[in-house]
Amino acid sequence: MRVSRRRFLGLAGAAAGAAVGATFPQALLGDMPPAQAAEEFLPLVKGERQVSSTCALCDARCSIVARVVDGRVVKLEGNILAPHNLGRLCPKGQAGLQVLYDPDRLRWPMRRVGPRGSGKWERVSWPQALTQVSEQLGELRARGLAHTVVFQVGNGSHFVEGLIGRFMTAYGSPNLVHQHHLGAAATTLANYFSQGVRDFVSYDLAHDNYVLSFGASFMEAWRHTVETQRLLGEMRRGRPGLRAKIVQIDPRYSVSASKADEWIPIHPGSDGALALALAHVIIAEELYDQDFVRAHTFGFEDWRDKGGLAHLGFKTLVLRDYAPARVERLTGIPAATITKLAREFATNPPAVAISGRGGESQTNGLYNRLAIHCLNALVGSFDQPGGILTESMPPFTPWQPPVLDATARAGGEQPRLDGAGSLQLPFATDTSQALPEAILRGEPYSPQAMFFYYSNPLFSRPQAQLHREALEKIPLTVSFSPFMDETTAQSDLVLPDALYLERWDVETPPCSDGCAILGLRQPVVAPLYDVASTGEVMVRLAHEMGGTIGESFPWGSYLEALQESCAGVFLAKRGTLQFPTWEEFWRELKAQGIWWDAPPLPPAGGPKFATPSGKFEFYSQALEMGLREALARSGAAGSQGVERYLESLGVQARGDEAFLPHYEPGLRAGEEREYPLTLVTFKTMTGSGSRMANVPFMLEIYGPHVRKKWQSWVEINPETARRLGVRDGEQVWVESLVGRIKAVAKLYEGAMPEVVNMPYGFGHREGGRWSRGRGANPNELLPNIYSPLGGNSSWSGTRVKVYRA
Amino acid sequence: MKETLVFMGGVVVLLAGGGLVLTTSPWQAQVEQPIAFNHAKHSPILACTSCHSGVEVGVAATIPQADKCMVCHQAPVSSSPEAAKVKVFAEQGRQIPWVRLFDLRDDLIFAHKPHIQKGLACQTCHGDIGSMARITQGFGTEGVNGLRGRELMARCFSCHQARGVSTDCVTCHK
Amino acid sequence: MTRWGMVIDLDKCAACQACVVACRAENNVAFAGEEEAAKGRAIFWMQLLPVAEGEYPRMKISFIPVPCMHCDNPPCVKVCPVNATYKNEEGLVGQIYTRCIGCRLCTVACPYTVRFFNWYDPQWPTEMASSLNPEVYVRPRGIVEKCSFCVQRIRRAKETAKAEGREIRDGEVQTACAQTCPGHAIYFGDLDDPNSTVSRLAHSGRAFRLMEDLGTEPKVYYLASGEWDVFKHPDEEAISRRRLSERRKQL
Amino acid sequence: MRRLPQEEADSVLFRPLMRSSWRFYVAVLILGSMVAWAGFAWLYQLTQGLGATGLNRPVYWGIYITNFIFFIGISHAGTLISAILRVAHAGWRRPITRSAEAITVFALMVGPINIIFDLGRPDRLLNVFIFGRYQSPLLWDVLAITTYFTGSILYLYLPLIPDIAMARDRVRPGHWKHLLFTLLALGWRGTELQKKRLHRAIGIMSVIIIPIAVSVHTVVSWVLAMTVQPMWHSAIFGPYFVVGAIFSGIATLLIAMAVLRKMLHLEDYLKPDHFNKLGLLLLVMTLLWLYFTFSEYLTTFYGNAPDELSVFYSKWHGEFAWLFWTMVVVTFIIPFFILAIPRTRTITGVVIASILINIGMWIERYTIVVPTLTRPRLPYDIGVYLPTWVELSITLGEFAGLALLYVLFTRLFPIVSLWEIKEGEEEEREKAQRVLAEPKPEGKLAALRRIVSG
Repeated sequence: MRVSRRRFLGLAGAAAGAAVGATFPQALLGDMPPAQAAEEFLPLVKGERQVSSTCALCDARCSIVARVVDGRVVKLEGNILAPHNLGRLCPKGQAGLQVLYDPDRLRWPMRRVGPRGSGKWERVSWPQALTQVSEQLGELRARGLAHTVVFQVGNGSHFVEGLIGRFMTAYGSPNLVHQHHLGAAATTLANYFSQGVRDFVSYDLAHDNYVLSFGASFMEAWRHTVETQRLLGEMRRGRPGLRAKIVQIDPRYSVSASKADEWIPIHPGSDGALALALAHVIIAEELYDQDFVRAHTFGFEDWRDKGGLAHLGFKTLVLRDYAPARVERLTGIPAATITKLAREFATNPPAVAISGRGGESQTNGLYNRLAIHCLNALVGSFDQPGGILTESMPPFTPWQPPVLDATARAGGEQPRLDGAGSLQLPFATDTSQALPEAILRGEPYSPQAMFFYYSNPLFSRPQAQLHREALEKIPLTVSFSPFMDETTAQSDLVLPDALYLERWDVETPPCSDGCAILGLRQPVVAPLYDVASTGEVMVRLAHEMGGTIGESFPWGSYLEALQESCAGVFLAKRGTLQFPTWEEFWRELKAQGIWWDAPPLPPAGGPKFATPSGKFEFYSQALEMGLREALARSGAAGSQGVERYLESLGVQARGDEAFLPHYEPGLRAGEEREYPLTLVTFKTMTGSGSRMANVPFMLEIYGPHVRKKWQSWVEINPETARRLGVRDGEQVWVESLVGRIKAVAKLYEGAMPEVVNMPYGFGHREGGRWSRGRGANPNELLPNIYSPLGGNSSWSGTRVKVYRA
Repeated sequence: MKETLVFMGGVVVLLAGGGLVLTTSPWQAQVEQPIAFNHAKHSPILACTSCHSGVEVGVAATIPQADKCMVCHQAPVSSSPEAAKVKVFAEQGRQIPWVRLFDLRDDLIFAHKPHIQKGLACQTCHGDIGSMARITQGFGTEGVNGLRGRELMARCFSCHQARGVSTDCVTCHK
Repeated sequence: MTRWGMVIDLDKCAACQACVVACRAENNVAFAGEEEAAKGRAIFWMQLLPVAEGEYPRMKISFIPVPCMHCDNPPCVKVCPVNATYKNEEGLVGQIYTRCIGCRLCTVACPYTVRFFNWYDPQWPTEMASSLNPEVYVRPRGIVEKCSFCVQRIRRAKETAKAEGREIRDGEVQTACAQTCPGHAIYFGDLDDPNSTVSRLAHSGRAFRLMEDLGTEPKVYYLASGEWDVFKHPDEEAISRRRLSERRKQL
Repeated sequence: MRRLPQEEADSVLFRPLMRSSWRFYVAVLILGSMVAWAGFAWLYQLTQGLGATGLNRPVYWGIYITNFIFFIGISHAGTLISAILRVAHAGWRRPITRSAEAITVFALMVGPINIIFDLGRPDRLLNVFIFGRYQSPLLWDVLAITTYFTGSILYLYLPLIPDIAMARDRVRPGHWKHLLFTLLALGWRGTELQKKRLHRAIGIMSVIIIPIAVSVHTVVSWVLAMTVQPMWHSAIFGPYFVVGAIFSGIATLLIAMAVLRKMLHLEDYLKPDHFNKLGLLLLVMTLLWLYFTFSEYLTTFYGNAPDELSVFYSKWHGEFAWLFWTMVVVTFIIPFFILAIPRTRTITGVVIASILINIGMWIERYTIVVPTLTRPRLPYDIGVYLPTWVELSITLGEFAGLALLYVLFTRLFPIVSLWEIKEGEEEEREKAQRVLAEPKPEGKLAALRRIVSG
């Protein structure tokens, strides 16, 4: 850890020097447009600036430096002071200019004048718009319907999300629904059940010698892709004489697979079984880290609880059920390969097993992830170089709790509309995919208003059609999107958000070695149009509503709220920016755009886990206790009750096995006879949700591995294609139980014979000139099924058939 | 014989017409500036760099704005109606919409600073602009001293060559 | 004398195409649009090429980023009829846009096919046109263009160095692709300086160049990607297992 | 054989100069509108940019360059053939030299225009002269073609002078044609001195023009061969192209002769024997062409270089195979049999062979230019090239333009070199008289007869 910190600081120093040097010669270059022939026009002073900010085009939140000439951003670069992206940017970040200068951006607040979706709008002023919203919200509140307001947020800004949550609490609605549980629920929940951290974890890949990737597109669309790409270099070339082996276990040959040493195609969703078979070999051949397992894990051997009841241990379960030969057919991976992988993984420490969309984004993702995570425990990869580290946060000032009146308290106690945390979805915190059914049923109540912030369910959810129907039932819908998207097109009111280069924000980007990072986002240019930061809008709206809601927002402006949070970082006097006065701190933070601090040293005496046992739990007591508590809350209890409850949750295992990592088949819709193929959807490096859909630079390089651009495609194994009578480049229909879409067939040796792959990002029905009507959206094929345990949707397990169009 | 005459006549008409068009092309016309600044009056008193201060520090020579004019014209140094116009601009805080006369084709890189630093006189490129009451013919809206394209390049090139400055294409071409 | 060169470490390249986009943004390369791109008319001064081999399940795609090679013996310069492309003292193969007549003899002569032709005038929506780099000429239709090794950045670094009265430092000039490369796989610098990163890497055993047999002497070096020791002798495996516990203690 | 009185024969030749039939106007109208349409297409291309063509990356060159090579090839019809025949004192050449030389000049007008069509910035064409770089094969082209063009015009003009003078004397003074002929005849009166000098000039020109002609197509081939591209970078490209050029040149000449013979009723001048002789020459050329093609492809195949083979196979059995094999059939197999069998070596047969050969030679140029470009060495998308209507219109316009120029030429100048024929006849007569006048040594037969009879 120390070494890496010193390295960072060294780089930071060099970078600061370079930055000062680099600004000078700008005076010598560039030219002056006649219109700006101002006196003493000096590009150095007026024409060219370097402004630090933070990218927002994916969750990695890279720190950026914008080159601004004459008030126009002409180039974006990575900020070399940032410990996570170290001055680098991915293609999306580089194309940010085309997001900012997208000719099809929404330019001002608009009110719908025709019927919904007719595309007829009138321009309204911000005060008008805010008044309308506050009046309508006030009316609902007065009628005691505050809890029927739903605010759906995506990965826009955690800080603004905090403000929105605060607003909702003060207003009196429990329905702040985040969309991150669509696919990632399994990860965070499994981390919680096994490791006690209800969050993502950091992998210190830089020091690893062996990486087993279970469907993690770690080179394309994982957590912190730009950093992971650097870590690839570290693993390959960073250490003399050492070259890590990377194994990609994935149904499709992705770009990540191309960068791995070995690609192991696996039947979609069977990753958990493979992980357990690997565990079988490791345990059977006693290759596991016995010291670690003995000292830091719980439930490995058979054990007895306080009541003297005998429980099944992980070892017994794995040795009994998951011999490679038994898993061979399920996963499609030869037993010999499994044995080889297990031996390599266990004998090349530090080794780590990571997982992503392939392994987790299934309805059985939770157990898959638990099984995969157990491999890390078997080789003891926790809190040590090359292991799993806990992420840390900057010391923000906590806000005062919001002021609640009786309405707010009453509303807050209402059940959530999405059912998260209820008996049906005991461990889910947000399940936006459950909303349409709830809305259509009108249970537990009918929502009266719905707000969307960085959320476009009509495009990005499985069975997007459902959301369209549901939306029609809601009297008021408001979108904060800066772009015209499917959801925005169906809205009554559009309050366009300022783009990330035009607004203030703070971000806490993840980092592989667990650094705490504060990324400041500041306006690089003034907003190009009459748009406003949603954070600002929330503060104004609260003030407009007045009462306790207004009191809950004691700041004069959004920026004040932001500064108050950052003050905690200033007061902590640690990390890269330590200054005697706030002014200096703030000026430097604006100049550098980033604050970071090295993570705390690993605890002496080995890793500590925040689980009930304080150890890594093979047998998850948290899962068991959680279920019992949920049952208790609902009034039922007893072990019989747990069995029945498990059944109602769709868990097939009974008894101890349900709390141990085990393999459960994922839910599939459709008959195999009718839909013989499995659809795997994937994300590329070049696509990032609706906000990047209308970027020509991205569309023109969309799928480098198949040389596809400007259109969506479906990857089919040539053998399968021959059987289907499909030729390369032909239009084909891909049909599932819930819909069918047309795409160009791409014969691809990297597709499994029984699997077809389709990329995300295409098939917008609304949007800009380049995104609208281009390609097909695979989400329209996915049935809206999800795991009751955590709310995990299935992204790679839909049965489809393919035929010529 | 008649045909020959007709033909020859045609040729003559064509040539004459072409010449007329060329000689009266717009870039030779007078430029209407918002203020009819008289270089001849100012140059005996002021150095070029007093007003075009950009030459010493940067890319563009820069054309002064009203506040710079007002350094002198604050006092009633002139009764010219043009000076009065400057005052109006200064008082209203408006920018004077000068029409740019010297502009290079946009694939070219040129910075005044290094040339001035090397001791090059303004006149070398801009001619005797200081003695002109109004800048008129021979000064293109593109190029220097009416030199454009190859002629201009030849001029730059010979000077660079003589002084041992880089004559690499990318030194001057973007 | 400086001899600018580039080294691309294929073992570190993550095939993300950040270089491709950074280059287009820096150098005002317009996108082509669907129809034109389908005709193969998109311009990529830096391009990521997939080399696919093998069949399922033993398939392999290797990605190579390909800029202009800035050959020391450039076939394009040999054939240009008007001196619109030339090799300068520092080894850059420059393209003088205002000279080019668009005959495309250089594009067909280039064995790397990294020279591009402007089939139409670049089409930028007005909004996007305002984000063009003022230091780079926007090429009109009918002429050939290609990677310039970000000559505007070299120029700028030289001015800085001159103003500070020093030589250009190793690593001071970074092309747009090198600067953004998330894998830190692209290096740029002086091949003639024996101590520079690029010249040391170019002399590495992993270094190779594309189509060396053509004698074009490219100044873009690639470092081959390595291989994990797949073929372990069974004895070795046993030894490594015995050492396992020791190594764990060391960690 | 029946001989026409001299005057009558001449009038056949001069008739087109004096009167034009409706067929002439129809031809001019059709050809003219094709040229005009091509002009429109070019204008469209100028306003749109070269994007209006089907060119792309990596197929940067298409049928403009194909046409360029093809027309330059055709231009070898003339000057070279007539010069070789002149130098070789082949008497039968006399009626055909003029039409051959005219083809040269007009093909040289049409061919190089393709380069302008192909230029991205035709407005900067002058840069070639201002900033020309003599290391570039394109500059060699410019040089060689301009020299060849000048030489060919001269070479066409010199033997035309006496005929122009004859025409001048037939046109009534005051007519514009009279003026033109007077100017162009340069005061030719047919004196002995003038004749001597003309012969000398023509003799010199015909010697000079041969190496120039050879150089032109060699240099054209070098534009391709000087690159390192697969199947272009070949040492035999120079002679290969020259042979191809003469080959297609003769074929074009034969077609032109047949048309002239029919349209202008020149049956008495262009006799089957001419077609027979040229047909034999064509037979030699088709064999030569096969020899070169075979050497070229065999070398490539045995060389086994992957880049080369990729192009090779694209022609052998890939997407260009249909073109390649069509070419082999129409440039060699069919013409060979037509020309080799005396019974089919008739005027019709020879013309059919010639038409096929020209189609084949155009395809040959195409399959030389395009396939190489579709197979870049690095794994880009494989290039596909389909010419657009713009390119096709311009191509058709070029053929029409060539024909139009030719038609117009026949209306202005006698297409058969009258004075050379006369001179030939005179020579023959003189020779005959000389032979008659000589005391004949007694032949064996006469002696035998004498003995028998005696």
